[in-house]
Amino acid sequence: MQLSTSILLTIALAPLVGCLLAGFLGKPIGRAGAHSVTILGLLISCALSFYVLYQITAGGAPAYNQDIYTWFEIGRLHVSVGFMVDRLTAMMMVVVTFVSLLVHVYTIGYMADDPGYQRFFSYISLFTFAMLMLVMSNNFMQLFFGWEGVGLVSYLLIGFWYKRPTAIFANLKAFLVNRVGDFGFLLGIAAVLYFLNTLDYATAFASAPSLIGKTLALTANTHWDAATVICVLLFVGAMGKSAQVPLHVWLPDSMEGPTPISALIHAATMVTAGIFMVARMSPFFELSEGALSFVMIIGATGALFTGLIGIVQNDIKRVVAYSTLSQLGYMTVALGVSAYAGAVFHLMTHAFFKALLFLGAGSVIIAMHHEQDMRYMGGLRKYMPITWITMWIGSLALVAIPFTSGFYSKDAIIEAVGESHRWGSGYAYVCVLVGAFVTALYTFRQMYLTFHGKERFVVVGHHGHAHDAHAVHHDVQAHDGHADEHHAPSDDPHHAHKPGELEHAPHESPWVVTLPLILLAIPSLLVGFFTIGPMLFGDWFGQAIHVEEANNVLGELGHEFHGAAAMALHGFASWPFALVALAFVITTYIYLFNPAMAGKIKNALKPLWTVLDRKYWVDDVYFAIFARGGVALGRLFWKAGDAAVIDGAMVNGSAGLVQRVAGGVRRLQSGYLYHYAFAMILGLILLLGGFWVFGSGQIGQ
Amino acid sequence: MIDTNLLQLICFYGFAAVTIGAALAVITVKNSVHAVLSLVLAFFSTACIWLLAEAEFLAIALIVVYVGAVMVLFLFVVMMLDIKMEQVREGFIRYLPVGIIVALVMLSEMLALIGVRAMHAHVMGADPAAAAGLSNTAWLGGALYTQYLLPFEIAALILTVGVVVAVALTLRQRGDKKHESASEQVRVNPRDRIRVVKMAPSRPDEPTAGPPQPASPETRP
Amino acid sequence: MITLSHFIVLGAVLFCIAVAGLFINRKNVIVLLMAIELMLLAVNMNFVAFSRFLGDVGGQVFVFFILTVAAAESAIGLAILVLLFRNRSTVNVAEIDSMKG
Amino acid sequence: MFNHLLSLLIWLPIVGAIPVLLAGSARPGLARWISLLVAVLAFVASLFLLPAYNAADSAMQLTESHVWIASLGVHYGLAVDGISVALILLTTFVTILVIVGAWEVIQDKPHQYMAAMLVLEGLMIGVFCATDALLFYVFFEAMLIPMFILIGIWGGPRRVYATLKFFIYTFLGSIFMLIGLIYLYLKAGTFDLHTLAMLPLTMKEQTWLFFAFLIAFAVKVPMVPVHTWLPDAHVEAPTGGSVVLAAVMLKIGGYGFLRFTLPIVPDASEHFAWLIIVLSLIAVVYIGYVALVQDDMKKLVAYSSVAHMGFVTLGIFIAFMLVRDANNIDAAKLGMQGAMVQMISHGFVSGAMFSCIGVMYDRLHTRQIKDYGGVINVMPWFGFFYVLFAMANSGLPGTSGFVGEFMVVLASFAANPWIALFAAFTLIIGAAYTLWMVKRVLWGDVTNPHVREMKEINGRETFVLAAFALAVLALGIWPQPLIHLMDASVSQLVQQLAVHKI
Repeated sequence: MQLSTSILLTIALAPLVGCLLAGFLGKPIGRAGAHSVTILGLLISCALSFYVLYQITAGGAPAYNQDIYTWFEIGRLHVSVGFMVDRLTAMMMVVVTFVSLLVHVYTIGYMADDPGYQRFFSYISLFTFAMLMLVMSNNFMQLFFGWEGVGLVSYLLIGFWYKRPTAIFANLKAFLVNRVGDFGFLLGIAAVLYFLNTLDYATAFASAPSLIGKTLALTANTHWDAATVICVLLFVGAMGKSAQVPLHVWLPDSMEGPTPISALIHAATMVTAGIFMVARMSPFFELSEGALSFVMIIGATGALFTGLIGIVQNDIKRVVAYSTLSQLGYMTVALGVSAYAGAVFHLMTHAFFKALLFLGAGSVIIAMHHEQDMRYMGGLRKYMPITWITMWIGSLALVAIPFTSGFYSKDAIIEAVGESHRWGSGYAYVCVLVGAFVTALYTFRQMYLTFHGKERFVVVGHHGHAHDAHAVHHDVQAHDGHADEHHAPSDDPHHAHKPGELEHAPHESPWVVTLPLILLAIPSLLVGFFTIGPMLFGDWFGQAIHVEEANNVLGELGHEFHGAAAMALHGFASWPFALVALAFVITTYIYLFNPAMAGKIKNALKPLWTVLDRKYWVDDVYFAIFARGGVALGRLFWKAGDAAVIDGAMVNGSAGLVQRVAGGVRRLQSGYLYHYAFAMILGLILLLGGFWVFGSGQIGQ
Repeated sequence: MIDTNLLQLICFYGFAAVTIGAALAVITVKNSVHAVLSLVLAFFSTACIWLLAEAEFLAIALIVVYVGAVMVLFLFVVMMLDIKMEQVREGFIRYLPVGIIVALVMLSEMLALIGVRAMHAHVMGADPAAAAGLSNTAWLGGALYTQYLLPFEIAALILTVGVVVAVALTLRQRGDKKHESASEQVRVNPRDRIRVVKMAPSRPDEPTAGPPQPASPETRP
Repeated sequence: MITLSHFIVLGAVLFCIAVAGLFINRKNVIVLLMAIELMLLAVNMNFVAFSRFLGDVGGQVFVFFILTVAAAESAIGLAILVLLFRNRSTVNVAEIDSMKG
Repeated sequence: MFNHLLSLLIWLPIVGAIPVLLAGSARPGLARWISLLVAVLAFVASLFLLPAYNAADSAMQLTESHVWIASLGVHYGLAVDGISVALILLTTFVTILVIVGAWEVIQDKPHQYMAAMLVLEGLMIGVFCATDALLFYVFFEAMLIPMFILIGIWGGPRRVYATLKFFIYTFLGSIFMLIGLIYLYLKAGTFDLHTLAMLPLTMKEQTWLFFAFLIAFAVKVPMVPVHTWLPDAHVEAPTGGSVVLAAVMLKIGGYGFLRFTLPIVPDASEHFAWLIIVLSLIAVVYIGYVALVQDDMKKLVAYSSVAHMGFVTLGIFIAFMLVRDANNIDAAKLGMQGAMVQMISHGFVSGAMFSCIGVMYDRLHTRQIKDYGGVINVMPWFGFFYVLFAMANSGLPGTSGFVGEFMVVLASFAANPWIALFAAFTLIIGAAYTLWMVKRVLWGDVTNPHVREMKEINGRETFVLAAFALAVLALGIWPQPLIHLMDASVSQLVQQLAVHKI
């Protein structure tokens, strides 16, 4: 049965309608109205997405690919807005709408007393619309539309609390870094158009083999392989959106936004757009060994080194953010070894468990009255059991304990990297292995700091100050010189207290918060077990993902695959699990039994700690070169170029010259008639002389 | 018998010599009155030369208009104004060489350009007016009143404007002199001058409120 | 026999005398005006001569207009002169410099 | 029925300015209503162009021609093609918004302000219709007068400097064009543009003419390095003046390139296309950096106009490389269309940006970025529009700002990847300067107590901004109608490029 256009349109537009209603009629319909219409829109969208997935998978519906309307048409170039829905798209649609729906519900609780309630719902619905346009697109133009659209909403949401200087700094930074990626992406699209004369996916993919042998002359003597150029440029876009090294700097800062969007945008969906895009472009990437190596090395670097930073973070959301960076690195590595299905599979499982972790962190943050620093938490498990359990589930999935969904996807990636023979795969393998260890370190550390151990906060209530709160505060100041940047001045009433002081004891969050946690915990545990067979090894994606036979590492792995349970059992005996176990032992000892140990280790490894704490100085260098340097360059251009040379020397200079000449000539105007008469006569003499000398002869002749 | 041509040539040279001499006198003599009179002489002899060229009307016009009107005007002004000659003649000697050099340079240039020899070829032929069977005046007048009628009218207008401007420029109102203003005389209104006042009849023996009224001052012209 | 060049040369000589007059009498406005009249006379001389030699009435008509304009001009010039003398008590050109830039 | 539509469009606003003037300063309300009526009538009349104009036909249409100066063979010749129709619609649309925008803002001699605006509208429409070079020139120059008045009377403190700079700059440019036109007239014996386009010219002649036209239009566009009049003029101009200047007058430069440079001197244009391309790229990158550090909002937007207009010239002149060197007609059309769409889009976006700045200026009487901060706290609806237009200015897909840049970048990649690289740099720098301004003006907490007293936009301002917003979004979401309107004319132009004239 063919999918109907109206269903797909409804899926895409229902969130948009919700967004417009909540945004423009926010006042009249009120808070309840705003969340009702947006959730209704999402509910429709999500239900229909499941229906579409069902139709495509089990209902035997063929892949859908149709144009809706012509965007523009010039000569033979036809660019339109349309949908292409195959299994990859359908899966993405389900992930996007499902997570988005849960986040909508969760927001009711999280943003309950925020003045920008309706605005927030409007934004996240708009985001869902843009993301759906991105994944459902059947051409590059619309892809770029969705691509930038999600960037816009990300910008708006990071800066949601626009009074915080850090938030509006972070959103500008996020947008600009993303723009650097989009810069490459746009050039990639231009390259596709140049070589293939189309922006339509189906046509472009069909003619992708014609790229072989084509080159692009960037200088007179260098000829670049066409496919490599296209893929590297497109991947630059993915690097921006999916926060790959070296364009990863925006993602940790984006945690300035409210937690629901950290879960939705900066963990589950938007940041995975790059992964989705590369998987979608697999027909191109398969043509270029070089580009894939590039992708793999970038991804591997991100997987390990951003994870390392996560170990030293104290902000609960930042730990999860760096873990997201690291996991995005895993997905990218998978793309790099041509295990596109593995990347997308990890994308899906990651969407569930990472959204779960973020929402769990959000729940903790609500309980702690918007305190995000883990050093003031501890022992929360008895106050908020549901959050505690669900977050442990998410964490286990993240560290890839066998049988959890994270295990299946991540282990498959590690195995695939091990199988690959691509240039640089050795480096990548080491990175992903060590990365697994690092992941376990920061994850367990985070869980222990948050939910276990002693309570490091004080409930002051109406009893006045407690002395040890001061002590803790000073301790923090001494240890963390730039703690202030996490505590932006704000007139949010929750921030009126000193860090570590609470007015009420923490308590479990309301059902609208815990329900999404539970609903996300289930797929985090189970989805991998049930889907790994078809998705990774069963050619479930079919035509949607194209892998050359020579590169098919998943196919290789598939020969050894004997069911999900067997794989999990085998997983207990593998290197990654051993590393995770080691990490578990270390962190348990340090954070549960010997808390003083952490400080000692930190002091012992001070230089290393500094490197990680300063995030390898990447932010500082970027800020110095691009932000300050850009402004300095602009000022130089303006003052030296525009003001001095063009205006000063050329424009006003010529005006000044005229003035000086006129001033000189003015002196000739003595006002004496006989001077003028003399000038006339002199002129006459010269004229006559000129005729005489240069003229054609005597007049009479 | 003397050749007509030769006679004409002799006359020409004679008049030309007088003209040049008079012109030199105009620019050199100390006394302005003498200068004006020299200019009159120059004009007069020029008129004679024009007669040689059979431009009779213009020759007469030159004498009548210039000598008769303009030069008299000059003379009038020169005599009316009390000009201190010492002052205005200072620098005369100083600029004399410059003037002579400039004049000579210009003259030589002009002559060179004119090509005196080439001009010699143009011998004075028959009078075109006579060829047309007309007198010079009729010939000129015919052109003036037909082909050049519009410029002629404009010239008349220019002269009128010149007269008006000359008068307007020199006319001045002096506060210390009495003069009558025609426009104010015309604009006068009887009510400004006289007012008829009706008064109740009264007898001298009746007691009055105030002192006896003199004749009403308003009735005075 | 009178030729065209006689007239032209006479005109040129008159003109140059007038120019010299402008130079050596640079302070006396009256003489300056008279020098200008002399220049006009020189020009008229040429017109008359060419008119006569080319048989074209235009030259003489032009002389007529020049006479007209010159008359108007000298009338106004003299009026200005009178006005000037009345206000400044001098005809010295060196003292008339209010046009100075 | 449509025989004299173009004349009507030109003269209706100009004649309509007379009753506005007659209403006088004593009855400002009447003057405003009359001018609005005239502007709306002109807009309605311009809408008739759409049915009257046959977009499938590439020829000039709705032709009117009367002998104007017989002895010089000058005609009062009017006609339109798709490009003109689009620009005329832009003009009439923007004029309404400018008049509504100035409603209560202009208190000093409002009738004269409105009348000047209407006259300006008529003259600009005349420029877009003229098919006779001398008539074009007359409109082109006459246009300066109302703008000169607008800036000179209702401008800011340095308006005299700004007006003089504006006037002399543009006048200097157009004088060279006049010389070029006179040469062409002596050569061809007519000022008819169609005939001039057919005139064979040697390379030497073409080179001289090319530079004569270049100076005129480069100043108008404006291109680097003759752009410095624009920031000054914008800063000193009243809001309406800025809007018209940015939205329509700059387009006349681009339009001039299409009407004069390309058809009359194609070979010289090809020979010097590299120069224009380099200047355009300098405009994008260099001006982007200059815009980044501006302290004055209007200056910033003015510089961003220069950068955006760089895409127009880029799109027009890469067409030469594509047609003649690469023989890639489709890409050439893409680039040319991109340039056209960019012109229209920039009309909306820059007009809207200047209107936004005007709204803030009316409340706080300063344009310095540092005086603002946290405006969103007190003016949320205004903030919505401001962010929307800022996004359009930084070329976000879905807004009109994206379409033109997208097309030009795609086309320039086909010409040379390096050109595309520099052009695409606008994605970064454009977003940087625009959003940094948004950050400093809109976001943040209120620090200046005067900002706290700013009032939310009223119905009139909302109408203006919403009209711009609808245009920006409509063009961004569905550009095909506009592209279809201009398609035949652009194809015709591109085909003309291929013909050598030597």
